[in-house]
Amino acid sequence: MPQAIEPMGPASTGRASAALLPHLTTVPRRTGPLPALALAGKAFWRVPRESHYAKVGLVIYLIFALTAIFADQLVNYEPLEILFADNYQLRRNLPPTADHWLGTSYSGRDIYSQLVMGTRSALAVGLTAAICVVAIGTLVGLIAGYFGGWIDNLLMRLADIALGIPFLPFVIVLASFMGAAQSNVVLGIALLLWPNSARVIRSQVMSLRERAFIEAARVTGAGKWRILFVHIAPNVLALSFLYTSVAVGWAILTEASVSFLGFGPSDTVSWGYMLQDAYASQALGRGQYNWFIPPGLCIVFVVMAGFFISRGYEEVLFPKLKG
Amino acid sequence: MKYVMSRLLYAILVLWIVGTILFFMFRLMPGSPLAAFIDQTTTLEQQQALIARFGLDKSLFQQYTIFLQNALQGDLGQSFFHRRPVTEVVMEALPNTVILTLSGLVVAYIFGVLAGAYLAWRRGSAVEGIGIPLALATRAAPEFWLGMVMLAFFSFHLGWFPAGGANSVGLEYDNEWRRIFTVDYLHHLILPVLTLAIYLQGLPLLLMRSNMIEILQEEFITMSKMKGLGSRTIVLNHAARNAMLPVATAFALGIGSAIGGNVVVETIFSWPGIGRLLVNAVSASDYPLAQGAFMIITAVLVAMNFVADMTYHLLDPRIRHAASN
Amino acid sequence: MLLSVKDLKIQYKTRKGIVHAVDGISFDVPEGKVVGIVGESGCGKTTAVRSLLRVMPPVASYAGGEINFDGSDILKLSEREMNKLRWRDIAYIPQSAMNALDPVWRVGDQIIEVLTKRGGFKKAKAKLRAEELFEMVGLEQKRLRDYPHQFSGGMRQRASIALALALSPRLAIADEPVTALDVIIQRQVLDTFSRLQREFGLSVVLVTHDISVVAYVCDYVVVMYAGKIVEKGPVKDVLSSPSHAYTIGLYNAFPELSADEERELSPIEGGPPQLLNPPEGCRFRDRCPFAQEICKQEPVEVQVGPEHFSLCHRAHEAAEMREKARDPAVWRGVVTA
Amino acid sequence: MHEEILLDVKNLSKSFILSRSVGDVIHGRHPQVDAVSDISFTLKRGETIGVVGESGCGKTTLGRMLLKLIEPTSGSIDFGGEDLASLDRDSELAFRRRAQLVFQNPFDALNPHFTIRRSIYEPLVNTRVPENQHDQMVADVLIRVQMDRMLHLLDSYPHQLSGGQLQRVVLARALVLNPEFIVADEPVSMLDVSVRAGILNVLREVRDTMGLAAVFISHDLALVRYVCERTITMYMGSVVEDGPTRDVINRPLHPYTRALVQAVPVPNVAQSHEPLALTGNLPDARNPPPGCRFSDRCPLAEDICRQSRPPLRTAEPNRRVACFMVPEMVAETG
Repeated sequence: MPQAIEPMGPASTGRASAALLPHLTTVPRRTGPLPALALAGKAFWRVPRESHYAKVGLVIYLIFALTAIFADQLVNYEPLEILFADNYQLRRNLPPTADHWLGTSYSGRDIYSQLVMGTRSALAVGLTAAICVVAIGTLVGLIAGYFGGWIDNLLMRLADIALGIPFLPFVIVLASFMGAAQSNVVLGIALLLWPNSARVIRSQVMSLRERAFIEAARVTGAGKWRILFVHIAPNVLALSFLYTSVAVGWAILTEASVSFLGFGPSDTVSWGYMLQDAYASQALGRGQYNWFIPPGLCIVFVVMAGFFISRGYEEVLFPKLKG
Repeated sequence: MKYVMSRLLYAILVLWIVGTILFFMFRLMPGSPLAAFIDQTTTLEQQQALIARFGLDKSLFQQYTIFLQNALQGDLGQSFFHRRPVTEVVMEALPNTVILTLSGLVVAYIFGVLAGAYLAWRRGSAVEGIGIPLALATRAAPEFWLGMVMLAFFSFHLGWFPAGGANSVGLEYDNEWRRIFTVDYLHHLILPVLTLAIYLQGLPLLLMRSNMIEILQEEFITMSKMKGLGSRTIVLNHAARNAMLPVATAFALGIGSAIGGNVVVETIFSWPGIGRLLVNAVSASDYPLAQGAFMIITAVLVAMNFVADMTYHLLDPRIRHAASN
Repeated sequence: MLLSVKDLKIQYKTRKGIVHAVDGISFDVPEGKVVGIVGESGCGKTTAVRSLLRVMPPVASYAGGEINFDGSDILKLSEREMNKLRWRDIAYIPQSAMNALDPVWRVGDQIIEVLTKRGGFKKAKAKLRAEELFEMVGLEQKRLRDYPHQFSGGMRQRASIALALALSPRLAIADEPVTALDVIIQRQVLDTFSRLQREFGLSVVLVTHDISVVAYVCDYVVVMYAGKIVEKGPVKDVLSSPSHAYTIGLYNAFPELSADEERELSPIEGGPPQLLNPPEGCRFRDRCPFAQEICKQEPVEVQVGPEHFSLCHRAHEAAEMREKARDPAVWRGVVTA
Repeated sequence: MHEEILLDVKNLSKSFILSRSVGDVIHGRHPQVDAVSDISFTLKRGETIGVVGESGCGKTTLGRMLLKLIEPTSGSIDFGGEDLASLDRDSELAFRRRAQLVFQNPFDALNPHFTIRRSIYEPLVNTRVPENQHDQMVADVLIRVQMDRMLHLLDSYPHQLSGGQLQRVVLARALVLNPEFIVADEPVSMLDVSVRAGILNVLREVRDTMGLAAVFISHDLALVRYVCERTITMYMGSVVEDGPTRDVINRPLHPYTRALVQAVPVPNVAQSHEPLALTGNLPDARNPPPGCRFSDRCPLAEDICRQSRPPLRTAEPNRRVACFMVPEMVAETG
């Protein structure tokens, strides 16, 4: 505790404050937005300890991420390679065996290898699309919410238009005309799915803007941009993270649907492609559960993991919204 | 009132802009729309005739004005594939989609609201521990995969339901309504509706639950307990009524997005709806039909977004008064 | 004696452990009298009064003591029997009626609901009674059709009073009913409330943090600090001769309009102890300028006047404490933490 | 005691335009609320003025306009010789160093992501005060707000502090730039009574040691009496009385101020209980009564009160009042 300081009086502040100085100069002054990011970082790790949802979600993500990274080592066969038995017969529709853990498809391809490679394309599409969507959404939300007026009006009308376009049909048309490539799916998602996160972030920014500490920043001379990026943006960080983990799920679902409808790329293996292949080759009729159940389950787990993470972080970071 | 007018204006504006985007998208996209019909065999004259017939020789702007005039009178051009007016083809498919979507949504929302309220009331119990992950799982499952599993199990494996289509082959009906109100149609409808319902019930369930939980912690609920009101009265007359507002809005939004979204369900069950029509039209590059189907889906989506806006605005007295005075 | 609370204990289960929000309080509410409960945030006054209706959040639980209402201990009643009492005998007036009224119901309907569902009124008779209640509290009848958000602050509090008096209860519990109101509206609502209180011989437990409101409306006052009652008695005695260091401190910290001489206010330094594991002995000890060794032991209630009690080891030296406490320097430097 | 005028407010008004309902459109009405209408007063260097009134009377809007946080609809504010409306970027920064705001809600006035230390340094960073002076200025202000014994709090976050401690930090942040003028908007209304006195004493201390001019906004007359030498009472956007605090409280001239003083309860049992000398409740701000805005509730209202608005005129040496009926009053109460 600081040593006894004489009672307060105008003349004595000089001496008294001199005694105080060491306490101030020793500690480095952090004035940029970094501390807010550091705080966000701390929160990121603290949450899993407190919420089961977040823990489970992150574990599932980890498993799939590792599978995607080491896919090449994990596969038994080349996913698209057409395999023949010793007697030059096509290995068609084999049930799960030691060679083919999940059996083979109608066109004699190893289902397990396709499943593993599918992880890579799913996460690739999922993450890139999610990051695009949330980046646009956060930016639009920040600008519309903070500046208001005609900018807000314009951006929100743009959001109305994007919400007015039926999502899946648009992606289908996009894919069919611009060529069946995953990048088109990501483009479709980025173009149409940003309004949801934009609106939520905009309303949070508008409520933040009314907060007293923002007015305090203004009255203490902070410029418009400093207030936006140092005071408002860090507070919005948590919310855009929640949206990213959910957006990954939506992107994967969309990619699967597009591939299923036959507008996905035929050169890269994806879970949607596998399901489309199964459906087209009457796998349902033949009851080949080993062919069309696993890819579906993988999609469910990855997307659910995203929902779990967002729910877990929401419960800890926004307690009053305890859903 | 002013709010209603301005939102209506915006809705029409959005519809017009989306129509325009759509129009140019179909024309400016790489890959000529007529590619599917022009191959080595067709002679030059035939090509000219085809282009002229579909008005592709006029300037882009002229095509656009014609398109607008026709659209306003409900004429969306000729379908390449069906050789019939697009509107006619689309109108045949629309009832199937509407019935499928509405029945799916109604089943989903009734189940979702009841289950959500129940989970909110049994907060912190074991039921919740299973309920929420299950609800999240249904939202995480792709619709078409759910359809595949249902088809494989109930139709092929157990044979309880037909494997697709809306009516058994060979049955004749003299008019549209007779076709729909038959047991056979219903028998075809069950699996697709069930699939749609399983997929769609996640949203109302989670929404109702979180609303109920939030409202059950409100001061006026504690006040109701102090008034000695029974828990049934409190839950139904007070908590549920407040919690229903966002759910009603979600229902309207649900209709809009479902009509656009159940393209996959219609495809998997080969249900002759507008979604499947669009997919087939796009893969067959029959772009007038694709464009027409797309426009109808968009119109319904924009209309439903407007309706959702209105339901929230009219149902909640706080907002109704704020906007009008 | 209409209500007599004996050694009531209430605790909250929190993640960090058990919080003893109310730790053995006893006070009485004579028939037709207004008893004010004064205390600062976190002293347990709201928990205490809400427990009288046995409506508590799931994490809260009774940990001892009795609440004798009209002779019988309501803690021993079954839920059904207790529910009979609610609103028919004991009613509640909230601090801010804005969130105490259902936002999507008309205010009139909420009164009629209580009348029909709990008071056995028929629909038509209930409507008449609602109009009569609004008349009584000074609100126009046409207001019955409006929604809560269309009421101003003062009108909402009047509507809450009307709601509370619907079934002519014998005891009304008011939790800071006028705190959120402006001075003039506060005075008008208080006047209406005390007129009706006298007219119906209503017993009232009034929770507030403002001792001038206590002086204006109450017959008795109970001063709460950190879950305990530190002083209680008739208002004129407690205000004229406060006998607990905290009450004295509260009085000196209170800016007064009518004080003629230039008296400097003296704050009570530090803050109330956390109630997770409260310090043993007198809980005001660390902030009290008159604390001595003896204060480390659990204080016992000392009678300092007819119906006037203080939970202070030095209650008998109250006069001397009051004199010393007038000098602000006494209060400065007490807390070093 | 103070001579040079620091703040000169001339005919200041602020009205907020409301969204027009269809009814308004039909009748050609442009509904607006005159939050502040035609207020003029001067404030000398080192003088503390209390602004008292019920919620909705415009006192907060007035406070925000004095600090250039809200643009007035008409009228001008002259601060230290410069018209606030015409400040360019640099002179506005200089103005920020000279005028600061103390907030009402300490729990909301500090950025939850900033440590206490960083919040106090923020004004120095924003107004580009040379870095080498920062530590000295912060040390001085910590002494001034008596936080010298709370240094352990500097590195904690706002949610770890009590209301009283937070309000001291808010005060420190407002005073760290050694301003000449502060607006305190209900600085203690969110605090417990026992803690309020601490903040009020710091405000009085700072008023005397720093020669600070201050506008102290409150709905509680007792607080204003304790801190301010001079008091203005406001009703529905305009000033109804202005004078030395002691006189305004002991001998209020305007009927509204009389009702305000009479309505305040005091902590002694023998206080009077006779009903207030005014009727009805606050009219709707969207269409105030014509003429004097208090006319529909005033016990002394005559026809003239209902037709024209009473000007704020000097009824006694440095006491102004906006009421036609006042001269009879002065004679009557002597």
